[in-house]
Amino acid sequence: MNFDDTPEEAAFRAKARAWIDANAPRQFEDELRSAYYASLGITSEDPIPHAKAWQAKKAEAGYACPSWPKEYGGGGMSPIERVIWEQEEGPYWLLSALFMIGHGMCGPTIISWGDEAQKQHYLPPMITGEKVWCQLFSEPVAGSDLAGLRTRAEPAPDGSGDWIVNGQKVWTSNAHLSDYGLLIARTDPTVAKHKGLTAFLVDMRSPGVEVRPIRQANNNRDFNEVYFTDVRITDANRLGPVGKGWEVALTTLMNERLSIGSMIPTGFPELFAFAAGLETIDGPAIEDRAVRSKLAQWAVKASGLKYTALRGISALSRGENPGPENSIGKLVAGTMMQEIATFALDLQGPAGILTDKAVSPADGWFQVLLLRSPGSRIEGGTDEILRNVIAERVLGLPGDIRADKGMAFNQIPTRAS
Amino acid sequence: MNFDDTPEEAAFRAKARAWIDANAPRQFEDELRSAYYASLGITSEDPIPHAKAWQAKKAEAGYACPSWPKEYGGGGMSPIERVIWEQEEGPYWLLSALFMIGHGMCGPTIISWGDEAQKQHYLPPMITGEKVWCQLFSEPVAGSDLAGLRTRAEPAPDGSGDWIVNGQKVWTSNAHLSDYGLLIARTDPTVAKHKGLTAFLVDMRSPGVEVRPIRQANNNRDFNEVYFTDVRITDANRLGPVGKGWEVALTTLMNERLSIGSMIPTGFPELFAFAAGLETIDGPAIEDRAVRSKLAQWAVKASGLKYTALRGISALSRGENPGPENSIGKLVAGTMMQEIATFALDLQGPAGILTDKAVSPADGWFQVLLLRSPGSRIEGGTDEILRNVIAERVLGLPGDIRADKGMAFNQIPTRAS
Amino acid sequence: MNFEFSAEQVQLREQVRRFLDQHSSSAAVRAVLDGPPPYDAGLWSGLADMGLLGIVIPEAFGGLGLSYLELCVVAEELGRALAPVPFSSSVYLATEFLLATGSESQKRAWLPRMASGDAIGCLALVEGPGPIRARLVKAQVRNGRLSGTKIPVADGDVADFAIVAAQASEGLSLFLVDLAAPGTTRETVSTIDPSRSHARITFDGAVAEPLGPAGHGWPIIEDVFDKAAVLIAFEQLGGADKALEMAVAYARERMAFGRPIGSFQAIKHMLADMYVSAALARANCYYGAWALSTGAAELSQAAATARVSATQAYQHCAKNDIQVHGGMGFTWDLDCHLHYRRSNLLALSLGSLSQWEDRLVDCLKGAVA
Amino acid sequence: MNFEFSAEQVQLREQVRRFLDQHSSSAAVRAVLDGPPPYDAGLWSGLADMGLLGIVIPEAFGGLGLSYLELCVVAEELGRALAPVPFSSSVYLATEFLLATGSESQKRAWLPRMASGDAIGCLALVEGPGPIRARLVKAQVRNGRLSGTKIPVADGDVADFAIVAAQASEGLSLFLVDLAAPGTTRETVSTIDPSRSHARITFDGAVAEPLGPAGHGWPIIEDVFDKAAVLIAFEQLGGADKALEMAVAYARERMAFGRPIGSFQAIKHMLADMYVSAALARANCYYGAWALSTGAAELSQAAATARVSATQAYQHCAKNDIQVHGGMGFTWDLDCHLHYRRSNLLALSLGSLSQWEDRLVDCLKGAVA
Repeated sequence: MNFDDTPEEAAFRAKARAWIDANAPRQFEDELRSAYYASLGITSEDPIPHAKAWQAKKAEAGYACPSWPKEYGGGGMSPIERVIWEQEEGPYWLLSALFMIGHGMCGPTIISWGDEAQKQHYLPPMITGEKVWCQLFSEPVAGSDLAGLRTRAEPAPDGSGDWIVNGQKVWTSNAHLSDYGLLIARTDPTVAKHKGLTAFLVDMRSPGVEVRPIRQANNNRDFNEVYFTDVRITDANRLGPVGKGWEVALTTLMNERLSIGSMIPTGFPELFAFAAGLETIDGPAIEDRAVRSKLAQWAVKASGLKYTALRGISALSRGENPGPENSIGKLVAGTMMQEIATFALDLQGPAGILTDKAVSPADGWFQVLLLRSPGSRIEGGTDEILRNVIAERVLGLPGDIRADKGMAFNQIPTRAS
Repeated sequence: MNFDDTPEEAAFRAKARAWIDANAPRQFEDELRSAYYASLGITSEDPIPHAKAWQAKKAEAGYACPSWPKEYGGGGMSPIERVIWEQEEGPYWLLSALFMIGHGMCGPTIISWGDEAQKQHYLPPMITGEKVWCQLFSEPVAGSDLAGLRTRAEPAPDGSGDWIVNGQKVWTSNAHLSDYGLLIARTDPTVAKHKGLTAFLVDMRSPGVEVRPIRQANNNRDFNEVYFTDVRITDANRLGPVGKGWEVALTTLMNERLSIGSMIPTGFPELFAFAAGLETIDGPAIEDRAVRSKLAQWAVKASGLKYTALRGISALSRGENPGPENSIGKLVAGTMMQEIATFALDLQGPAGILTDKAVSPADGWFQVLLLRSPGSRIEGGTDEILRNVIAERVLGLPGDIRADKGMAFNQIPTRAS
Repeated sequence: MNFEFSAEQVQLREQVRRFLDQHSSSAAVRAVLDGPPPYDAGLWSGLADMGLLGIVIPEAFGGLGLSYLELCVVAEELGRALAPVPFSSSVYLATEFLLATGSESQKRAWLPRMASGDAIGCLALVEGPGPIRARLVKAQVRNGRLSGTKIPVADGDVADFAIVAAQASEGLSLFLVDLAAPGTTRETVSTIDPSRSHARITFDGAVAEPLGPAGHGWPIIEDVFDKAAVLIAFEQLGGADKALEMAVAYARERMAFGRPIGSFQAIKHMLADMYVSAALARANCYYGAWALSTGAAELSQAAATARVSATQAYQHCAKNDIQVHGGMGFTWDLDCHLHYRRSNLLALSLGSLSQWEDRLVDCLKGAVA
Repeated sequence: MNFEFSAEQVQLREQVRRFLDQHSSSAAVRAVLDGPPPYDAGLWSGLADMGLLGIVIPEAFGGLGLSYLELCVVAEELGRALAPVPFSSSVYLATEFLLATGSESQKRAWLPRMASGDAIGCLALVEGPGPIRARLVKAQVRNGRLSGTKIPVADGDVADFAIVAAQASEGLSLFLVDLAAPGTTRETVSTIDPSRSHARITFDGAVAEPLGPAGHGWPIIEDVFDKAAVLIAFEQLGGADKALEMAVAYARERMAFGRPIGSFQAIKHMLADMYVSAALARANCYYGAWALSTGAAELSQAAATARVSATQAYQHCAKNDIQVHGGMGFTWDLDCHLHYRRSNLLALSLGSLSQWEDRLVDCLKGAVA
């Protein structure tokens, strides 16, 4: 049991570090380090050109998409090299937020399911950052029950073999910045819900695609609704067989869980630093035993998450796949984030309600966290879905009883009786 | 909003208090006040004769079974008088623990479902404490799913109209001290599980009834298994119609919930007193802010339970029935009791493991609580069942999907597939 | 014994609820949340017309002279409706300070105007981060002139006068300051809940009229805070109940996997736990209401109990209301976040949860000793 | 980087598990829980035969001279199997005190006998209720004679010698006391977990041999406790995992309402949460194992982290193991209560959770500063 690099790993780390030292946009380092959760990292300037420039530079040097095949422009690294690369990239990793959906989810899905033409066409510009991707899965009526989605793809009446798509997607990150999207649509409503789906690669500039930002509860607009009105997709852009859309989606979701680098923050290091520096009228906050007890509780959770991730990396380096055990990261961190934000405000007293950076304690960091955190318990799988995943896939417990089991999709009740 | 008695209530209270002053077995007052949870109250002497003597005395004066009809020997009091009586009876109430199943559950069920002969035969000696009752519902395979019980009652082959009972009950409090039991048995396994049950009044001294104490996890033996082997019950001792056993059981369970006096302890007053008196090397425990925060959290729960109960009494005094809202009492207290016991031991440090009264802090009270408390989250409805009750009956949420809905009882799967 | 509101009080509740359904709708709350108006002036004058601004103000000063129980009923409804008005500042705080320690002429000057809605009062106490403590007040009054900065001041931008806590030569004292007079600068500050307006007020030689005996500010603040804690606990209770109701309604309607999501135990039990915390908070609030209305010696204990219980119930119900609503719950368009914001705002008004926990244990210690 | 046990260590685990399945069965644990023997002597000599009592004892003193990683592996298995033997007292504590500060002759006198299972050591530190603090030790040594009362002393009734903390003229010091010698009275005391024996030991002029430099008792205790905390955390981890496995197995088998109870979300999610706490504890235990085996500077922090995490995971899993089993879980016959008892016993060995939380925050402060 050790945290040391092997000689090969150490050599790789040194090379990566030297390259980053020489090439990273150092002017943004501080800003990236103190960025808020779920932001594109920098706000002092338009982040998009800088994100694209950094991605292109990495691609040129072979550091973009570290674990993807070299033939499409990926890094061809071993899993452990990828982890070392991510560790070294450090704060600059945030500049990749724009590409996260493409690199973390769409790309691996194309690698698994795409034909050679699709891979050659779509992967290289995804890797270089030239093209940005989004994922068109969730719908207003299909969240946790993703397979219940209603967006339809029907054969074009002109017999061309093209598909005509109508429907609405929601919670699409970066849709307004995207060139392409990975879409799941229903091609057969008369069979069981998981059986009638098909995946497509869609050009977001196609006629009939309309993107509208969603105003979130925290007043940000990081997500979109995407409306499809008679959008035409050629059959060459179908991903995988007709009727296999659910299997394609599972590949995407599994890759979402596998992206180890994307651990969501807990807020604990920030809380600890805040409490450690806070002088109250009764002395330093960190000497208050009630504060200490809470800090200790969160400390062991944060530490547990950190070393669970290291165990996952160990598994990678042994050539094993980390399993759905990784679901615990989001489950624990999501809840912690909200509790920590609430507690930080409590520590601040009545002034904890202030959100202006200028007057709010800790520059309003915890207030942003408080308002953002409810989303973290929902996006990418609610707490409840994650507990089901852990119970069923890790512990082997039976699935929920399925009220819609075996029913044709168009027979499933859509209203409470 | 006031806690004051009306003049009539005040007069009743004064009368009750005077009678108790004159008649209660004062020699046990201290012992009853410091009794452990789920005990018969006194251990310095055999509690049974004292329990029976106090009950008989109350019955003579019209204070036994306060709200039951006078014609059977009950008190005939209004609901609010009953509450006043219970408040005044105070610690002596614990002497009734032996009769709780009879008075709280079996008696009201007989009042609702019994014919006149049954009422006249069974109620008076139940009220005077001459006869002790138990409730024969739970079975090894039928706990939360009570309607899944398997004890069979079949018509006697001799055509007498009698019933022959075979099967096993479990978790029967006081079965070894009981004269009679209220039994639910399956009289028809070919219909849906709720439909094939029938209730009986059974003489616990009948041939074929065997009572075996259960050794509990805390090494006490407060409960029993009861085995029935060809036990004969006359049809005159059938309670309610054949096939209506489930409805009879619901009456019993509703009365269980209604017995307001039977609030389970939380351990909070004892913890507060312990913490308030505990000097640690860092000063009084109660000045430790971590301790204070926990005490405050439990204080508001204990207070909430207390005033929720008072709201229930208010409803009674207005002639309304308290609803299943009362389920929150057991749900909250059960969990609290376990948390409080764990925390009290933590406060005691390494010596918190000691159970000898002579050397254990606070006379080992919290150690007894720790070992007893897991049962409190299970008996009389698990935490999970209580949350279902609250969700469905108070909040009107849909029931769980029933895998066995409409199935004949003997078709319901009994093994995981 | 009666531990419920009377039939008349229940009738008052229904009347207020009908009025607020109409005048403190989601749209009305959002107009303040999103827009320039710092509060809903129409709603404010409607409440005044119903006499609700002067419930406990004696009739001699233009009020209704009713009991605190009626005020509790109204508070619960205001919390439920997220009413975007300076009610708590003017009614629970400024009014109470005047009633507790105002001179006859001060009462005459302000109470009738407050009851009629013509004047709004606020409390200027806090001066930035930290607990609420006498020693943390740095503002001072010398020769009748006040200097110092108060932030945040609820409704400080819209109030006509402020009750100001400041150090005088005799110690912490209270003053009544006309906010329209010279020497006062105020600016709106942004908070986690913009549906309730807050300000920073800088006093630079503002005329400060003594309120109550000099040097006795702190015990008066504690007394008023006990009362206000019960009243705000009722607002929190109303909010908790509403958030629970929203979540229950959604769980019964929203379908997933071919069935209402409320049929899944994960959701059912979450809602059951929300109900439990709201029910315990209700019982504790009633305890507070009883103590408040009868002037019981245990008011401090009852207030702290109600405060801690209701603060947590509202935060619990509001955050899980979002969770039950899933992605929809995290949109601006649904009202879930309004309660989430309000629950966290109210949790800090009158001081943090930790501070009230501390106070509660002090009270319990006193009761045992 | 490698953050898992090696193949050899995994093999050791399998070997130990097979052995314990046979020799530390439920029946064996219950024989100690219920019966007169204070520990399972057969199991003890079996462990000795496998060399497990001397894993970290240098070969020169009769041990295997392996690393702490092997000891962590064994500890986890012992915790899982609820092994009713004085392993923690003799191996994690007495052995470590000797290794840390024993003289060459003390090591020679005791370590070989401990490795072979012929001698059992224990730690006599605690003197009744309260936290573990140097100042709370009242026992004293004057002129080489020890007086005082220690309670509870884990395995104090079966040990051959005790490491005793006592006040000397130089301050808190450690002594080695032969428990068979005159001046020592011991009696078994009952605890929440009778499957592990505890005693009260009264010393009245017992001969006390100095162990390590006089007056330096406290820092040595702290160092040994850091190590023992990691090892006991592995025992807790093993127990937590076993309780979780029992609960999962039961939830898959037990039918109610025509389906396995594990298909109800209330049960599924309870089990998922148990898994989460056990998984986090495992990661933290590995962190502790790494720090212990490499002698890392952050051993104190890692030990406190592992300790707090594993204590709570075991308590959490053991209590909910009973809950999942329902009424059956509360019977003596099922093993659920064995883990419930042990989880609460281990939570207090080495000091309370609160004390370890405090220590953890001190370490984190130090790491930041």
